[in-house]
Amino acid sequence: MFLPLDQAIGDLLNDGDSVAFEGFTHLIPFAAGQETIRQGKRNLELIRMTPDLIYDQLIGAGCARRLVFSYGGNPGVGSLHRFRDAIEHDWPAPLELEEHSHAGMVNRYVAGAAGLPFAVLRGYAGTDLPQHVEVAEIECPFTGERLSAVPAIRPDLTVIHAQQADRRGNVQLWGIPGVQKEAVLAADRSLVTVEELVDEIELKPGGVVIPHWAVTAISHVPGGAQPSYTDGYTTRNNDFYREWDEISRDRDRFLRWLAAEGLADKAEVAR
Amino acid sequence: MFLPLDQAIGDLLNDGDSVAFEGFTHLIPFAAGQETIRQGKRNLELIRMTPDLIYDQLIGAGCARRLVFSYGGNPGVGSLHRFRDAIEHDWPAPLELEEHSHAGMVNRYVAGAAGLPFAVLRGYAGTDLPQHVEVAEIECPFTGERLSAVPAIRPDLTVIHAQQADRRGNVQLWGIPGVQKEAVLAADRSLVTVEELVDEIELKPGGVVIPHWAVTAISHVPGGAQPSYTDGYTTRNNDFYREWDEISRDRDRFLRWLAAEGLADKAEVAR
Amino acid sequence: MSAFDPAELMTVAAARELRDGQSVLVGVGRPSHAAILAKRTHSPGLILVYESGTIDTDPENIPLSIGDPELAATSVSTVSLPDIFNYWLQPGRIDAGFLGAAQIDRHGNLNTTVIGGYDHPKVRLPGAGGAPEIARSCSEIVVTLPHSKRTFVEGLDFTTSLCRGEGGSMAVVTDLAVLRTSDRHDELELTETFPGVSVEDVLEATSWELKVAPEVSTVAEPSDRELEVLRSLGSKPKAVR
Amino acid sequence: MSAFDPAELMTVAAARELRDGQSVLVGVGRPSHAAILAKRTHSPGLILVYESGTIDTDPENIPLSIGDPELAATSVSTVSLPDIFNYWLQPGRIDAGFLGAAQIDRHGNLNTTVIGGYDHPKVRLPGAGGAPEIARSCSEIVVTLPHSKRTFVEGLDFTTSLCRGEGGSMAVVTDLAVLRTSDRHDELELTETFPGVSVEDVLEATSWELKVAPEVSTVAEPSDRELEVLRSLGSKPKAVR
Repeated sequence: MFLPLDQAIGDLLNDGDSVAFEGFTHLIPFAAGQETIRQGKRNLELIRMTPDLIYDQLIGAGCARRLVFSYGGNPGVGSLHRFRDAIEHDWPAPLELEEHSHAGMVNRYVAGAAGLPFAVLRGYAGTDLPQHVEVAEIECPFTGERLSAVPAIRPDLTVIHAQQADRRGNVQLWGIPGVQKEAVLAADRSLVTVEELVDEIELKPGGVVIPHWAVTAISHVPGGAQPSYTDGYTTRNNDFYREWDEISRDRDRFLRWLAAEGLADKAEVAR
Repeated sequence: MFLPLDQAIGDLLNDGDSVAFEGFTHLIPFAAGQETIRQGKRNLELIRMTPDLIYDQLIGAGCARRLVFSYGGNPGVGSLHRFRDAIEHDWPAPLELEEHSHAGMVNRYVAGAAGLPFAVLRGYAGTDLPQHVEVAEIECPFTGERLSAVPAIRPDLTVIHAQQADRRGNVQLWGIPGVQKEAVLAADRSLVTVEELVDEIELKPGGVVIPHWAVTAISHVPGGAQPSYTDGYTTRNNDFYREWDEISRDRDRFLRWLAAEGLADKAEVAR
Repeated sequence: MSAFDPAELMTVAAARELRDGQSVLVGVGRPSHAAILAKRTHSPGLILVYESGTIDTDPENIPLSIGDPELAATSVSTVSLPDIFNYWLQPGRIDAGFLGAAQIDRHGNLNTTVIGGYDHPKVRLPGAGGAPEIARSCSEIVVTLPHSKRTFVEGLDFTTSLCRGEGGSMAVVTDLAVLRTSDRHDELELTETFPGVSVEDVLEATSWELKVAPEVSTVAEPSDRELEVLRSLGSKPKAVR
Repeated sequence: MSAFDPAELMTVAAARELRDGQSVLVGVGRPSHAAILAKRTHSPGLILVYESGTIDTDPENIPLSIGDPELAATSVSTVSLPDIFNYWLQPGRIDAGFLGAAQIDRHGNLNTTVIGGYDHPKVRLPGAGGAPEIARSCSEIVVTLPHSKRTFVEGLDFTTSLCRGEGGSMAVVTDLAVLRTSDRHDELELTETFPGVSVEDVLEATSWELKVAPEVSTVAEPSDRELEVLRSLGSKPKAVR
């Protein structure tokens, strides 16, 4: 279960898979996402509440066929330009959208983790979202009240970043926990990149443990959430989030960045 | 929001109310339950997954009209004799039952906490439970699969025991967390008895915090979970759990115990 | 009274919508400035909640992202996303919510999804995020957006979030005025103008025939204390957001 | 080979149903003894889960309640009840489950609710607890109960838990024999008898015409090691549970 990152992505992620790289504003698995670009994966269905820079990079590099999401912005900065370019101008390829609200996405993961085919929530009614995405009306069998139902998400693979794994493969994360536990449990396979390998997990305040038998593979990748951050290990590189606005605004500038980072060259993106 | 226990029970719990004293095998709010007997509350709808000794005492003392539950045993020991006597022989009064499975009760609390009228789960189908309790079949609008729906629980009052409250009324509990957070959030009013008042909550490993504005009242009751226990403060009195089997087996012996504990005399129980 | 710009008054006016003891769902940008300003001036007991799951937080610095480490470090409780959306937001446990928008209509419905058609839009906006559930769950909504015919439109290109209507209220704070929902009808009405702004100015910046309250007052200029605290927060929010 | 009583062999036989690396949902009483015995003998990698939310626990002492402090103290993770039921049990993430019962029928359905009618029963039993969801979610179920016509009945007074049937298996360990579900039909069949117990003895203690496997073997007596570990656990489970 302990694999180098390149082997883990190579083994667990196939072209055409649905894959969730989760982490809400914290613990975003950037290293795994960039390894995905480096390996030139294609036709992925990318699932993530907040695409953030990590999916801007994957989309711009031509890895994605479809995006399942609820908020596509660069937090506190502005637009995700590669995301916009794909939707507005089909560059580098058309991007199919499956677009929900946050509460919808959250509950879709919850249903997936719970082994249920759908989840119930209040929301969607009266908005234009249901015209573009699979949402159903459902009636409470006791009160007759009408609510919304959303289908479960079951990614082929979920990738998250966490602080620690122990020898047996138990994982611990703390700080803002987001929806990572649910995303891992909802998936067919899971990969966790971690800052640190420890002999045994010692529970931290706010610690969320994912027991070893719910995890497929673990890769030791210190700093694997940068430019996002890992509570207790690394800090958020706010400057890079701002800088990305410039890098990503222009196709050529973005392609140069991809090449400079050793992720992909221009010919590969256009492939 | 900080009240002595007798005042809190007096103010927050009315005859005829539905009330959940929650705590799954840990942090069972015995002191609050016994104060309820002492005040001679009547016609309560008692809600609790595992009635345990606390409801055996309340039922035997004549406080209950109705019981909403999923497992009525003395854990590791055997029967709850007052519970059995009420059901088998209407003593001291008939006891109406609303009987679910654990997963059903859990999800009923979850729905209550989430402001939803019902919850969906796999279960009940083919068992005899739905013949005696409100469970509905519900169809997944996406897959057509048939699942079970259970109505939300919304107690008038939820009572729990926790380790700590701070000056502002934020509550922290740790150890086996059960379904207490959900039970508090599902209720119209809530009372938390705590072992300790602290200046400020310091989050513990496994700590669950209930923010102050979701709590109606707090009573400082050290040892308030005995003979159950409070992780970090008191230990479980297993001997009393065994002894209860003898005390509760016989009506007179039970009545003598009630009187000796200063909870109620025989005339009051028969009232 | 110090000199100030309309963007500052917009933040100050938004802050004034909050009341002590309320819980408020905050986002980054102007909402964070307004909420923290309120907490440091008239509402020290304001409970700040970010949709990242940080409950009752008290950041020293303005966060860039709603998941900034400081929000978790200073929170009374940090919970998962299922918790924040299902146990806190959905049942109405959070009193007030801040929203922005690219377009608003006469009913207070909001668009944060696209300008133009949904497929190949002219401008692809970030999308819903938690806005639809904030709009329907919080009983008081404060919207901040710049006032122009481009933003105050006759018909939304996409309805992302619905104005809650009965049982709730909405205040729309722009760089010209404050508009509010009313019991008299289901449209926003102009209730306050910024100093130096006339009712006519506001009507002209609005695409539909804006209803005007029987009495329109003038928003008080920022006090020295408000400006001092606001400016101490740093990283000024953009006028247009 | 030391002397042993049938109650001990029952626990040992139940323990032998578990396999290394499996996760198992354990209750108090015989299930705890059997699971801890298995973990300390043939299956050191057995993952013990209690429905109180303690995951992968390794208690030194036999717990009286499923919420004993030691279970939480020695667990890798202690989660809430919504977590354990919705995220762990319901999706089938726990391989095996232990159940007891007052009555069992030929299909492996169980009654833990009432003896007699539901209203004013002759004996009011504890009720369902988590049994229905364990029975439907775990792919391998081990039932332990004493063998008699009173417990092995033609018709249940109340159907509390359903035998899962296809995709799952059930082993019923009594103080006389082991019965198992079979691919050949939807009834339990006798597959092993305890030493000194004949097939006839088992048929006579069963109310229905019990199916018998083509080959019936004899349960191996407890090894010295099994007895030694079992007896070291203390607080012997009752023969009848």
